[in-house]
Amino acid sequence: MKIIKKYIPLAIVFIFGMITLASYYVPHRTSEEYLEWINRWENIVSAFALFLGMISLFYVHYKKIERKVDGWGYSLFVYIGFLIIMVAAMISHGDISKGGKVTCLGWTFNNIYNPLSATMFSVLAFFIISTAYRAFRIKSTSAFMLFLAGLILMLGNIPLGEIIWDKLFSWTHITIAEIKNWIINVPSTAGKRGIMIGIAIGAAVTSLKIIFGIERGYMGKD
Amino acid sequence: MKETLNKMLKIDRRWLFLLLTFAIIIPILKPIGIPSKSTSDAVKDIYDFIDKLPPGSTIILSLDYDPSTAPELHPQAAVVLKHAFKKNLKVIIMTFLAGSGGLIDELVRTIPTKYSKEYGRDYVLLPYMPNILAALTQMSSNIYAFYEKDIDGKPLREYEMMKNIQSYKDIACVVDITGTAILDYWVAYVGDKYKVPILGGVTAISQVGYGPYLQKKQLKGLIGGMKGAAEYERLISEVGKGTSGIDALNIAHILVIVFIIFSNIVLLILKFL
Amino acid sequence: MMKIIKFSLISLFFISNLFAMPSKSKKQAEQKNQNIELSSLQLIDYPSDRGDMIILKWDIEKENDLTYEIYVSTNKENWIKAKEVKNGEWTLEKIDLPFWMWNKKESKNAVLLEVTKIFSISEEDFFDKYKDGFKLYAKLNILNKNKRFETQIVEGMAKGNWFRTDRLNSLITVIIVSLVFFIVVSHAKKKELFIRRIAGLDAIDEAVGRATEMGKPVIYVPGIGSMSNISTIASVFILGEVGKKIAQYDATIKVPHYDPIVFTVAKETIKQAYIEAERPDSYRDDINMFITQDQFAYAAAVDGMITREKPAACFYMGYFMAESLLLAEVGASAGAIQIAGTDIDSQLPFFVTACDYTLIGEELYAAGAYLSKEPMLVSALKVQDFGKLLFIIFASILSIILIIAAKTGSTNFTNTILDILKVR
Amino acid sequence: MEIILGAFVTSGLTLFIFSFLYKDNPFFKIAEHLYMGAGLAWYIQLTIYKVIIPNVWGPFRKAWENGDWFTIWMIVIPTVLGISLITQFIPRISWMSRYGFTFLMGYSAGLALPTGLSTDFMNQILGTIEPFASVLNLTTGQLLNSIILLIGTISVLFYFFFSVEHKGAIKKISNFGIYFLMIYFGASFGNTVMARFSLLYGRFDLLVRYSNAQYFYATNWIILGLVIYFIVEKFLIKKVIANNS
Repeated sequence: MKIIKKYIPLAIVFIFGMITLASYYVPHRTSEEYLEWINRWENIVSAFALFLGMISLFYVHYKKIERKVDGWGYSLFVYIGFLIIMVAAMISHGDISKGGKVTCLGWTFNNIYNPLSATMFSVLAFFIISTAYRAFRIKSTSAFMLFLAGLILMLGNIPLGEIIWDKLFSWTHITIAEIKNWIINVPSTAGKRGIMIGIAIGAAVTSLKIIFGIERGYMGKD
Repeated sequence: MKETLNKMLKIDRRWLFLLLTFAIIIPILKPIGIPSKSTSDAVKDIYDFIDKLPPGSTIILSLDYDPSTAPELHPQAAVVLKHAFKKNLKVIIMTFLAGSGGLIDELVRTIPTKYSKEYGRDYVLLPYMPNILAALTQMSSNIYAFYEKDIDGKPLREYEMMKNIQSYKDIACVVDITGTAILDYWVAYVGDKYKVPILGGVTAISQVGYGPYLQKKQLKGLIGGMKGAAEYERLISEVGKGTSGIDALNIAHILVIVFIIFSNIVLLILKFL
Repeated sequence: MMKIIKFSLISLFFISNLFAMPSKSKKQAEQKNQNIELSSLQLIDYPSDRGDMIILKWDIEKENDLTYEIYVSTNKENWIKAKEVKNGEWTLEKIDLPFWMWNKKESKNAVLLEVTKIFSISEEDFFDKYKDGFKLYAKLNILNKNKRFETQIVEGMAKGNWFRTDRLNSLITVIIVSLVFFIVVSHAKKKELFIRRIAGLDAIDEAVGRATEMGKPVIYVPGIGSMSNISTIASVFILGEVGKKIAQYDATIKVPHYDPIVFTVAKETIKQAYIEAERPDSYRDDINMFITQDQFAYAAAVDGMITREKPAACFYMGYFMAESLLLAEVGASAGAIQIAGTDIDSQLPFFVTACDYTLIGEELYAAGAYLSKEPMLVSALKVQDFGKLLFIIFASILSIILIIAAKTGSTNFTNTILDILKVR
Repeated sequence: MEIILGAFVTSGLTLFIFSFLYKDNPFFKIAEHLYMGAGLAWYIQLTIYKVIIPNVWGPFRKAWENGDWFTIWMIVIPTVLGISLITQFIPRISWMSRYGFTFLMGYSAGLALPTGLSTDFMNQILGTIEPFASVLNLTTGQLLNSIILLIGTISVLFYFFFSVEHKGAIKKISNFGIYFLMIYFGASFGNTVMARFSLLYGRFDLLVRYSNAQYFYATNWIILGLVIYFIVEKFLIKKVIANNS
C-alpha cells in the first residue's frame, strides 16, 4: 500500500522532473512536442481542480445555509453570482462580443465582473495613501532610504513634481527625472538583483529537493 | 500638545480616504489644468503630424484597449478623434480587441455630434476582427476583403468617404491606441512593410519600451499615459479627460507626499517635546 | 586562411545547360552567367536546433563590393531566391553561438536560412513530413560590378538535433549545483547547524501567544499560488509549524484558500500538526476554508473575514500579487500583529511597509529549515549560501579581470568570459 | 434599457465595494459574496470555452474519428488524473488525488531548475560584470554606477547569508545591503502609486458619468440609498444601546 500511496507518486515527480529538465537541453522537435503535451495535461488537470473548487465553494455555502449560521442569507448571493455568469456564458457560447455587438456574457463582464474586480483593485489607491502615512516615517537610516526613494519617485512621476523641483532645486542643475532614473537603474536594481539571485538559487535547490523526493510536504503527510 | 500630536499620527484613516476622494473627484467635475513644465517631443510629433495632414485625408484609428487600461487610454483616443475632426479628416475606426466595444460606442456617441460630423461621410466603424495579422496584411491590397461590411452590417464600400479608399496607399496614417502588443504589429507588419506612418498611444508603464521605435522613426509619435493625453489636449486647446486625469494624479500624488512629510514633521516635533 | 576562388571556366556551357529554368526571361538572364567553382561553399546543418535551420558558409573575399544572391531548391530545379547579402555582411561571428561550437574568428560569410520560411511550409507540415531531416540544395550567384558568376550546387540536410550544445555552460552549472547539493545533504549530521536569526519567524511565537491571551483567532493567508509555486510549498510547510504551535497553545486558526489543491494539502498538513501536538481532538474541519479562485474576489472575502473576526495575528505567506496591500492594510487597521513572506519582488514593498515583519524572498524558503531545524533542510540552506558565495566570488573577481583585460586590449579573452556566462 | 440597467448595476456594485472603506456593511457583504460566485464562474466558463473545447474536446473528437490512439490516450490519461482530484471528498481514498498533481510538481520543478540557474543566476552575473568589459568606453559616471551596482548586489547577498552569524564585518556589509533593499522598496512603492491612482480615477470617472440624467442618475440614487442606510443604522444602534442601558 505504501508503494501505491507514496512511492509511485514520488516516482512520477522524479520522472517528469528529469524529462522536463532534459527537455531544456534537447532542441529536437520531440522535446517541443513533449512540452506541448504536458501543457495540455496541465490545462486538463487544472480544469478539474477548478471543478474541485466549485464543489468546495458550493459545499461551504450550502452548509452555511443549511445550518442557518449568522449571515447565511449572503451565501445565497454566491449561487446567484455563479448562475448569472454561467447562464450568460451558455447563451453566448463563451463569446464576449459577436459581430461587433456585446453579447449577454459581455454584458455581465462589463457590468458585473469588471466593476467588481476593477473596484477592488482600485481600492488599493486608498490603502496606498494610508500605508504611506503610517510607514514612511523616518525612524532609522533604512527607513530614511525608503522615504527618500519613495518621495523622489512620486515627485518625478508627475508634471507638478517637476515644476516644484525646478522651483526649489534648479540651482543643482539636475532634473528630477535624472535622479529618478538613476535610482531606478542603479541602487534599486542592485536591491532587486540581490533578491532575485537569492530566489533563483533557493528555487533551484527547492526544485532539486522536489525532484529527488526530499521535499514532499506538498503531498500532505501520512 | 503631545497628546494631540500623537492623535494626529494615529488619525482615523477614513479621513485620508475622504481627502483622496475629493482630490480625484474635483478635477473630474471641474478640470483645473495644472500646468506642466514641457510637452514631450513624442506628443508634439504626433500633434504636428496630424495637424499637417491636408483636410479630407483619411486616417485609421485602431482602438485596442479594454476597461482595464481605459482610464489612461480612453482620453487619448478622444483627443486624437477630436483633433482629426477639427482638421476635417476622415476617420476609419477599427479594433482588434474584443473588450473594446462599449468604450468605442461611448466615443462615437458624444464626439462626432459636437463637431457636426456624420456617420459614413466623416467616419465609419469597423467590426471587431480577431484575426489581426491576416487583417493587417490583407488591407495592403484590399480593405474590403476583410471588412466587407461595417459594424451595422451595411456594405462598407457604399459609404461616401470610402469611395476612393482601396488599400493602405489611400490612408494618410494609422493611430493605434492600445495597452497590448498590437502597436508592435502595426509597426512591424504595416509601418515597416508598406511605409504607412504609424502613430501610437500607450500606457505610462509601457511607454518606456517604445523608445527604440521612436528613435528609429518607426513610430512617428507617441502619447504616453494620462500625461500624454493632457499634453495633447493642451495642444488642441480642448480640456478633456486627459487634463482632468493628470490633474487628479497631480493632486493625489501631492496629497500622499504632503501626508508623508506631515507625519514626519509631527514625529520630529514629538521627539523634541 | 585560404581565400582563393577557383575559377573553372571550362565547364561553363555544360553546366548552364543542366539547369532547367522556370521562365524564359530568367533563362536569358542566367545564360549570361559564368560558372565558377567556389570550393569553400558549404551547406551545414545548424547545430542545436529543432531541425528547420541550416547555414550556408563560404570564404570572405578580399574584393569588397561583391554581392551574393543565395538560391535554394529541394529538387535542383525550382530555385528560390532566399537572400541577398554583401561580402562580409553576415559572418560566423554574427551567428550567436558560443566559442566552443566553432571558431568565430574564421573569416567566412555565413548565412542562417530558415527552411520553413523560405519554402513557406507550415511548421506542423514540416515536422510531420521531414522527421529524418530536410534535404536541400543551394548555389550562389556572385555579382561583381556588372558581371555575374554562378557557383556549383552544394547539398545539405537540415536536421533536428538532440543536444543544445550552446547550453553546455548551463548544463555544467546545473551539474555542479546538483553535486554540491548531494554532497552536502548526504553529509547532513544530527548535530546543531547554525542558522542566523530571522526576526519574522521568531515573532511567530509572540503572535500565537498574543492570540491565545486575547482569545482571538490567527488568520493564515497562503496566497494565490498553486501547489507548484515554490513559495506556496514553503508556505504550507510554515503552516504546519504554525499549526503545531496553535494546537499547543490551544488558540484558534483560520486558513482561507484560493487554490483547491493547496486547500486539500493544507487540510492534511493542519490535521497532522494537531496530531503531532497531541491535540487531535481540537482539530476541526472548518479551519481550512475554500474561498474562491478569483484574485480580487479572494481579496474581498479575506478582507471581510479580517474585519469581522478581528484576529490577533495575520500571516501572509506564499505567492501574492496586487492583493498583498489589500490584505495587509486591512489587517493593520484591525490591529493585528502581521507577519508576511513572499518571493514576489514587486509585492515586497507593500508587505514591508504595511506589516510588522516581512520575510524577504529567500528568507521565506529558509523558514522551513529555521522552524523545524531538520538537518536535511538546514544543509540545503548551506547549498543556497554556497551559490551566493559563488556569485560574489565570480562577480567580483571577474569584474577585476575584465577591467584588466579591457585595459590591455585582449578582447578575445573578454569575449570568452562573457560567452561562458551567457545562456542562450 | 440594458444600458440603464447596466449603469445601475455597475455603479451599485462599485459603490458597494467602496462602502467597505467606511465600514463593513450588508451591501459590501452582498457584493463580496456575489463576487465569490461570479469570479469562480468567470474562470470556469473561460476554461470550458477557451481551453477545454478548443484544445481538448476538439482534438479528442478529431482523434476519435481518425482512430488516432496516441492522441486519445494523451487526453484520457490527464482526464483520469484530473478526476482523481475529486477523491478529496472521500477521506479513505483521498491519497489518490496525489496522482493528479504530482506530475505537475515534477514538471514545474524540472522547468524551474535550469531556467532559474541560467537566466536568473548566470545571466545576472553577466549583467553585473558586462559593463566592465567595455570599461574604456564608459564615462566616469557610468563606471561609478556599475561599481555601485556590483557592490550593492553583493552586499544584499550578504544579507541573505543564513549559515553564518551576522556580526562584525558581515553585519556591517549586510546592513549596507539593507539600504539597497530599502531603496528598491521605496522606489517600487513610489512607482506603483501612479498606476493605482489611475485605476481609481477610472472608477470615479465612471461613477460621475453614470450620475447623468442620461442614465437616470444611477450613481446619485445609490449613494443616496447608502447614506440613508448608514444614518438609519447609526440612529438605530444608538437607540438600541439607549434601550439596553
